[in-house]
Amino acid sequence: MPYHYNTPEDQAEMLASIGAASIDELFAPIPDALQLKRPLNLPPALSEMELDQHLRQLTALNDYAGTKVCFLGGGSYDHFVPSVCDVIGSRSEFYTSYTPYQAEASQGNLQVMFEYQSLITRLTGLDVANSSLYDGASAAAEAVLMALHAGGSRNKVIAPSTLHPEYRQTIATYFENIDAELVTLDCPAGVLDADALAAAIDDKTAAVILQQPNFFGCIEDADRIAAVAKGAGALLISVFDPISLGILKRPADYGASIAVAEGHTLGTPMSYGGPYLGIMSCDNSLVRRMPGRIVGETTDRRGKKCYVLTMQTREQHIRRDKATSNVCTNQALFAVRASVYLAQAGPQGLKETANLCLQKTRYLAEQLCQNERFSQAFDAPTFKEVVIRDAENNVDGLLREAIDAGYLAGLPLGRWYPELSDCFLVAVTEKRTKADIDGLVKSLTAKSVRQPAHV
Amino acid sequence: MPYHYNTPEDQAEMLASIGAASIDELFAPIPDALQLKRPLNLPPALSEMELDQHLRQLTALNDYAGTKVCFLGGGSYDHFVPSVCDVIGSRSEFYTSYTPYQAEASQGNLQVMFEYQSLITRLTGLDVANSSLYDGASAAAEAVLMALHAGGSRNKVIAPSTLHPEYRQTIATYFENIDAELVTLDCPAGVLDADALAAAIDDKTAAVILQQPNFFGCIEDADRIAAVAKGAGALLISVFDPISLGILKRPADYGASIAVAEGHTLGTPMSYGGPYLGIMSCDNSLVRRMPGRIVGETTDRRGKKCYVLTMQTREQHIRRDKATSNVCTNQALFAVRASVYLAQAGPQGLKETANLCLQKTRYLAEQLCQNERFSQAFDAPTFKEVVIRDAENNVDGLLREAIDAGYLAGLPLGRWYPELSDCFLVAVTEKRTKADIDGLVKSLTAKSVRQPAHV
Amino acid sequence: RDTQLLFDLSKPGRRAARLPACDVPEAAIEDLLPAGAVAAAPPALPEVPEPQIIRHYLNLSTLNMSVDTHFYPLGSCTMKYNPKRNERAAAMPGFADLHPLQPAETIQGMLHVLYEMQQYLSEISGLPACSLQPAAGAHGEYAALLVAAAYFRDIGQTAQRVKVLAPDNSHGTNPASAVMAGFNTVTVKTRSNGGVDMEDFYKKLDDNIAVFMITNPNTVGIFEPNMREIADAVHAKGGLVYLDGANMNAILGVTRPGDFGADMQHYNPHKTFSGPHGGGGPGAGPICVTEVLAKYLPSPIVVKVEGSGFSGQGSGNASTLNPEPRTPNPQYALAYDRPHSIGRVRSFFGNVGVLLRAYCYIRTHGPDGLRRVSENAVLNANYLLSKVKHILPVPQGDRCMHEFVASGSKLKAERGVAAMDLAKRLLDFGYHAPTVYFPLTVPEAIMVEPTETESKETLDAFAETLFRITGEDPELLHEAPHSTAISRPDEVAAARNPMLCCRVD
Amino acid sequence: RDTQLLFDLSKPGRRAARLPACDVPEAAIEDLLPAGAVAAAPPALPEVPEPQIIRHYLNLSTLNMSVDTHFYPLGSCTMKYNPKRNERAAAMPGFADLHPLQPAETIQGMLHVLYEMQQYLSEISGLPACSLQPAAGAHGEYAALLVAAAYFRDIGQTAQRVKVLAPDNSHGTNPASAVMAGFNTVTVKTRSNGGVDMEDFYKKLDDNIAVFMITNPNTVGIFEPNMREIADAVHAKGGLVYLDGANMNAILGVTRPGDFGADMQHYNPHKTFSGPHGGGGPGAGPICVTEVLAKYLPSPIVVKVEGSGFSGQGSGNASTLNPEPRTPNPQYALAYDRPHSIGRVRSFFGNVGVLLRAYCYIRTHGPDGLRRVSENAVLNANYLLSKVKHILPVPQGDRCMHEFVASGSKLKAERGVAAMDLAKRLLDFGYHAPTVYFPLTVPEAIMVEPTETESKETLDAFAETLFRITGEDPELLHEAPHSTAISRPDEVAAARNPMLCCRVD
Repeated sequence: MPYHYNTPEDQAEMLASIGAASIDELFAPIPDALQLKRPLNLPPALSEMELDQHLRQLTALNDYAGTKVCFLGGGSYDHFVPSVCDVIGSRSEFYTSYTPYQAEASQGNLQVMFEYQSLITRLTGLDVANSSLYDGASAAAEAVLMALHAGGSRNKVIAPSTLHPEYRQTIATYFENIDAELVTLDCPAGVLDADALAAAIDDKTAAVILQQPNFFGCIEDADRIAAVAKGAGALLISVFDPISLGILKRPADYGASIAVAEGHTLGTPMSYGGPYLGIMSCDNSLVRRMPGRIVGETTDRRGKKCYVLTMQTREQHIRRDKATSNVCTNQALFAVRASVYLAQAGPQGLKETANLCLQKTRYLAEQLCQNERFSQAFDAPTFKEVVIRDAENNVDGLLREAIDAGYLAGLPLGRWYPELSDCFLVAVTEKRTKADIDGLVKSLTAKSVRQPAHV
Repeated sequence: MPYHYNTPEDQAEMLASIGAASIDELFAPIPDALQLKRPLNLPPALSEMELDQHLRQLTALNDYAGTKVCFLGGGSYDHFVPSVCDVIGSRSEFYTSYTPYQAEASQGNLQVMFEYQSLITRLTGLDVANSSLYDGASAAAEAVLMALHAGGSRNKVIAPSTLHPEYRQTIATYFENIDAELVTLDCPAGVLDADALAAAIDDKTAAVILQQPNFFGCIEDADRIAAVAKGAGALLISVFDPISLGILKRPADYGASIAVAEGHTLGTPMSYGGPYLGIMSCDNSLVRRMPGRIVGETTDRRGKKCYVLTMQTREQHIRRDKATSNVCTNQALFAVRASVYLAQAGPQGLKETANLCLQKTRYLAEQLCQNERFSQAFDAPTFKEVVIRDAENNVDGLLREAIDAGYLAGLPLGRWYPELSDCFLVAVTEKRTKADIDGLVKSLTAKSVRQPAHV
Repeated sequence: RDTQLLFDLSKPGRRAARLPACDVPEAAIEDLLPAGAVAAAPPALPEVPEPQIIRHYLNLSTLNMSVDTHFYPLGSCTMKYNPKRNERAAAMPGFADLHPLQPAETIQGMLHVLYEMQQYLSEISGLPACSLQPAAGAHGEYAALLVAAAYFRDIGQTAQRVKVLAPDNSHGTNPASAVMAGFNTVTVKTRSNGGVDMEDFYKKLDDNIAVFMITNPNTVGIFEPNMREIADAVHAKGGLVYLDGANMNAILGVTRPGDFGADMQHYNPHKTFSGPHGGGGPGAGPICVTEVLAKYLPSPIVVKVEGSGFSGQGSGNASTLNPEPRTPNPQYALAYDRPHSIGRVRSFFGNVGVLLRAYCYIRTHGPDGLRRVSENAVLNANYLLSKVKHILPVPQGDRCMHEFVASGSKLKAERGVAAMDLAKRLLDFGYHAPTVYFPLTVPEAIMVEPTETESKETLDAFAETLFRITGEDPELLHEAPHSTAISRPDEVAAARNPMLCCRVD
Repeated sequence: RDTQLLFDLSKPGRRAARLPACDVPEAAIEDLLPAGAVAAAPPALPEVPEPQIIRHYLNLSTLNMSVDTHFYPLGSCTMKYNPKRNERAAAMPGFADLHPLQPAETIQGMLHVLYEMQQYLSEISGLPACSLQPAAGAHGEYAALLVAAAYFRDIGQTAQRVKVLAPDNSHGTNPASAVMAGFNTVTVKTRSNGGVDMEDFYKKLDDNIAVFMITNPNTVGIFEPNMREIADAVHAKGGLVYLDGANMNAILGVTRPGDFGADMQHYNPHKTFSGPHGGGGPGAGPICVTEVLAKYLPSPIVVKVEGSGFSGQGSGNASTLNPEPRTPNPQYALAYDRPHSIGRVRSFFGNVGVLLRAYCYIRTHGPDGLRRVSENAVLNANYLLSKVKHILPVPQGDRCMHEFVASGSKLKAERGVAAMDLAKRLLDFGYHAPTVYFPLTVPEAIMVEPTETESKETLDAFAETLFRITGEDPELLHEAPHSTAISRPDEVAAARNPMLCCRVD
């Protein structure tokens, strides 16, 4: 075994020191009847070279954003990952260290987490951030639980249908066995109607959760929605896109008390959906209800500034069944990557990235919708995603043909929105060139029998 | 610019400190007539993302040992590179440090080089090794120069035609303006005939240079050749294949006084031929004639064992025109990788790797030569390469078709050996599976009109 | 060493990233977006060129101890070596650049890995159904408890099954997860060897039991002596047994939770299967359950569509390049439509990157290799116990599984040296500290888990250092560590007056 | 920290690598190879498992200072930041896994890079022909001198052209290369500003001159004041001018060697174009020459076969995935058949990995960016000079190009502190030492090259530290460094009684 040291000679010496006759004897406390008397039914061991070849064979069975041009979004995006993120993210001292409970042996991790928290507050405009959660959806669920706890007897949470369907599903799962109700508001216009919200909200409503830009890429009227929520005494929870904040207002600017996000877009590849980075930030008033690890500044015995895990009395390893959450693990390594990403981007880089997404999405929508077959499903302005309606109602066939032409062209929406089964969601990141977009448009319109509207 | 710090404000402050009005003024010492008055004619700057995309487009124009099955050898081989080599080789403190002149700031590099030298002596059986040269060919040329210097008035060096043609070309270039003669002996049997050597050698011969296994993959009768060289008072220089030493005798075992090798096979990918690793090892008696950096053990002012660059009086930065060589740069980073490779292989791993090359080469030759069209050009046993003769004398066409079938099948030999223009050299490393070999054989024999001999 | 904050390195106008010019016709942002949505300026991120970013983070990294650089005998965390081949695998573009919502026919290689992982984890646990979705151990506990709740709802016992029992030495996540899943938690006492106090157990076991959560081997590194009896008693009362899989490293191929009575378990692949801990995460928390509970597992799971000619076993007999041809019909699919499922506990499929590394680990070891992992983990722990017991008493006795808990209470009483002092002093010798003060049931607990990837020489040197330290001047230990960048931070002040982010200048 | 040798970690039977079983029919080795060729046993390599290999090397690495972690103002070495995007590029399988003898039609992307590099280097130098083959700067010098020799042979002046002139402050490789190429070297004196002593120059310039080798900017960081006059004089005598390109970082896009009189030059891409130094290598040493000398360059070189539709300029207008289609006829070829060529100076094409990084660097900067590199390198050097001159005299005056040489002789005379003491003491403050005692023409020389990739703050802190050090107790400096793993190794003993490898146990 490449990772073991114990030679037969070593084993003999060690057993002698233990006073055992054999390794098997060490397992004697396990009743014989409970021991497995056969080898595990697993494939035989591979050498490193065989493993490598095996994995290459498997990846040859995958299409990916290096063999097909990727226009898929819906919460995971093909953004550019700068090389510095890989370099820092693969640094042994970051990726093979443990949770920084032992502060003296972990100042690197602790300072980086402190900086990460600071960077996130600069993104959100809110007072504090934790040092990360699992992903955007579970962060949203934790945010909702925070709001419920803060809301006393309020047990209702309102989410528009423009919130990511999988986020809503996750919240619903978290609600299953507790006294809480998730109310979903339909949004036929692709954005939440503030009046509809006003009609649905009441004094049992602990929170309104709003995705901005929303699942369809549309810009919500966050200011008005926040006003409605506030008017009813409910908290506004924002689900934001970190990249969008190069251009869009920060969650605090429109009145969110808690802001969560999927942060993989900050320097971590799509990786078939995980591990990802759950970002959470909130008002000072909510900090002691915030789940997950938090790093704070303090001084050491010599008076030197340093960093420690703090407010651990919120946490399960101290509070057990009185904890604010059961969250233990965070996604520190991706928080490191996100920090590096934000550092290399700077304000200007983030703005330029966001602008490229904005402009290219608009260009794609315009080009595609010159063909009669296609139209934008919603009027609202969009950021880096847009919902396209196929007048021929053949989304699956269209997308399948696009794959053959070299494009992962979009997500069919019928799975989550039966009323949108003739629609698909297209995402355009800064990585997509004009040639990519033109190619996609050409491919999608090639077999269209109808002619462009303006001809 | 992503790598610069000087903001306009900084520049102004700095110029003030300097007492200059502008950056241009700093270039005033360059006469105006000599200054370039136009921008360089180079393509405009690319962002990191554009660079990445540009390079992906370029690599899509390459076939390589990840898109075609590689059976090419001739001094560069598709051996497996274990992941640990990449990890250590990409460690910032190794790859972004300088030559370890400042011993206190470089003990990591110095100890690794000391260990590398030790590992190389264990491979060669010789007394000492330097800390690397550019590549196998220039190491061979440097070895020949060493032998000439050691040989006093002897000015002749004998090389069989079985020495890598590019190594012979390199030596010839090095000899062009000095009083030295390179004599090449033809080897119609694919190995050097000891009697032919005995006939050619004389008291002007400083050295015989022998590649083992030779360029054709054949095993030379190194013992006899060494005896002939020694009998004539000439040094034997061995050009060895590090991987082969898992099975074959070490250069010292057959009497070599200097041993050189191409070491990229120890943990560095083929990289279109460079940078590579020139290995050099020699007898104690020759150490002060050895070019390149050498690390030695010593103690520091507190008596602690440590390592330094030593015997620098051989070197150009001290000796200038009296130096043993002009070599300054070495290939330290690849010496690091080679050390890691040898450490992870261990004696058993090296032996198993060598054995796989041996067995698979034999299997390929047997399978291919079952078809009448193909035969082994030479009778001598081979290690991981074999020369195949095409009875139809259509090597170029054959190899071109093989590429279309997915194989980089071999090197045509006519370019270097007109008499072998109907032959090609096939290399089989441990990475090639039976399926690879069977596939190649099938592909090469598919269009053969003749039937297998044994049918 | 530089301990400036990232923000201290910023100067307006500096920058690392440069973006391409926009290659499509560009409109003003204000013309594309509603004025109310647009920020006046981008966020106040630091402005730092690339060289400084690299130097900043690399210098910070050297302030960490890590498995790659130090012995890290942190009990309960299984800080084993993180194989580099697994990192290479996870970085392969054919895995790393997959979008989570690609159609199944475009990700058959990925789904093969995930399907096989479901199979492997089931085989290792002896529990036939598996979900790879949970993102961490505690997330797996939570998901499994939701599965239990769904089961009890299905059989109409929701009102009755309100109690989750857990021993007092269990991980804090156990009770916390139970509460989140809507249960009440009841603590069961344990004895000095970490085993369940059977008297207390029977006292608290009644018809209201939903789930008994147990860590086995337990947190003092002992295989629960009454495991079978406990499981049978719980089952007799209609309850379910949950196995906290944190300590699976001790029993791979030796015994299986499903065989010793568990109905559900989670894995920590970042412990047992060598996933790197990443300074706190990511981990993963796949769960396995009995056939009865299978239909409640989170969705989606990977299913095999039909008999496949593609073995995927990576035999050396395959060509290194040409995979078996893509079949017209995909072999694997994602099952979403599972009406009894609890739903989902996060977005997308799961922590695939962690699972992929675990897949590599299992494939590298095979059945014999995995058993040898546990054999050597247990051998190393027992060997170190045999050395340490002469220095510090080990209340649990002379034997352990993969870890043991020594007690510093005698040392504290006699010399005034606390477990924490020992832990801090070890840092000065280049050892990460063991876990201290857990479990709470052992006074001045010092929990040591060497793992199988450490040498006898390292264990000998560690024991020798421990011996040396216990003889040192107590004052030296009270002020330890002495060689680290900082020493004994004021945690009380940090919590009392939280400074959680860098103030904007 | 572990300073055991790799060999100390070995125990028989341990191992990291596991090879696959042989999947073809296997014969006994003795049946396949002559008995006389086979070793009785494999070499006595150490036997070490993978975790220990990783820990050993990573711990050793932390004993190095490096550009990624420290300011490294090592004069004459241009220790600038090594961009990470370039490392990513070099690791791309489509470049890293190319065999050097693949047919040209299978490597058009690679040849594009190399062809363009030939063009770029020619444009930057103002010398129209280029060979990328030499493996290092000194190797380039040597190759270029062979080119000169071939030229003189061609015009029948071999017997006459025997002298290579080089200033006394030149790099040691210059005279060493000249001797290897068969020339005699003659040293020309320089003045205190590093410029050529014109009187001595004219004294030594005669009809026997083959090549005048000059570093410009020179090794004290001054642009040679009489460059044009020197070149004209050499040319008038029928000689050639060689430009040692070590200091190109000062003049990119500002002035070109071909324009100021050079006939040949080499580049150090690992200096000028940010290739990492790798602890001593690899580097590369491409050379550019005039049209007249082009035919003598080493073979092969890359040539364009025909007008190509493929621009390769990476405009954002290209699809990110679909390259322009492969054309039936390759655009680039390797020219081997060049009868006047000096042949080859190494195997295969050259140090392609280094050239590829340089390509990335040039493409990242473009024409404006490259000029800004030099502007900022010169600005940083002058700024640091303006700070340092108040602490240590800088004999060359108040201005420099990319580096300057201060003198510690006053400090030595007054306080007994040598340049070496200063250098060693700087290590204690986390700065790599400047180059000392080179060039020999400046007493107690301290040569500082900050490069453009350092911040004003770093330069300020460095100057401040230097100031602080010069005021310290001389004893403290004589014994410096104090904070490093070792201090002042005995180099004399090392050379007198060489211990060059670990004894076999």
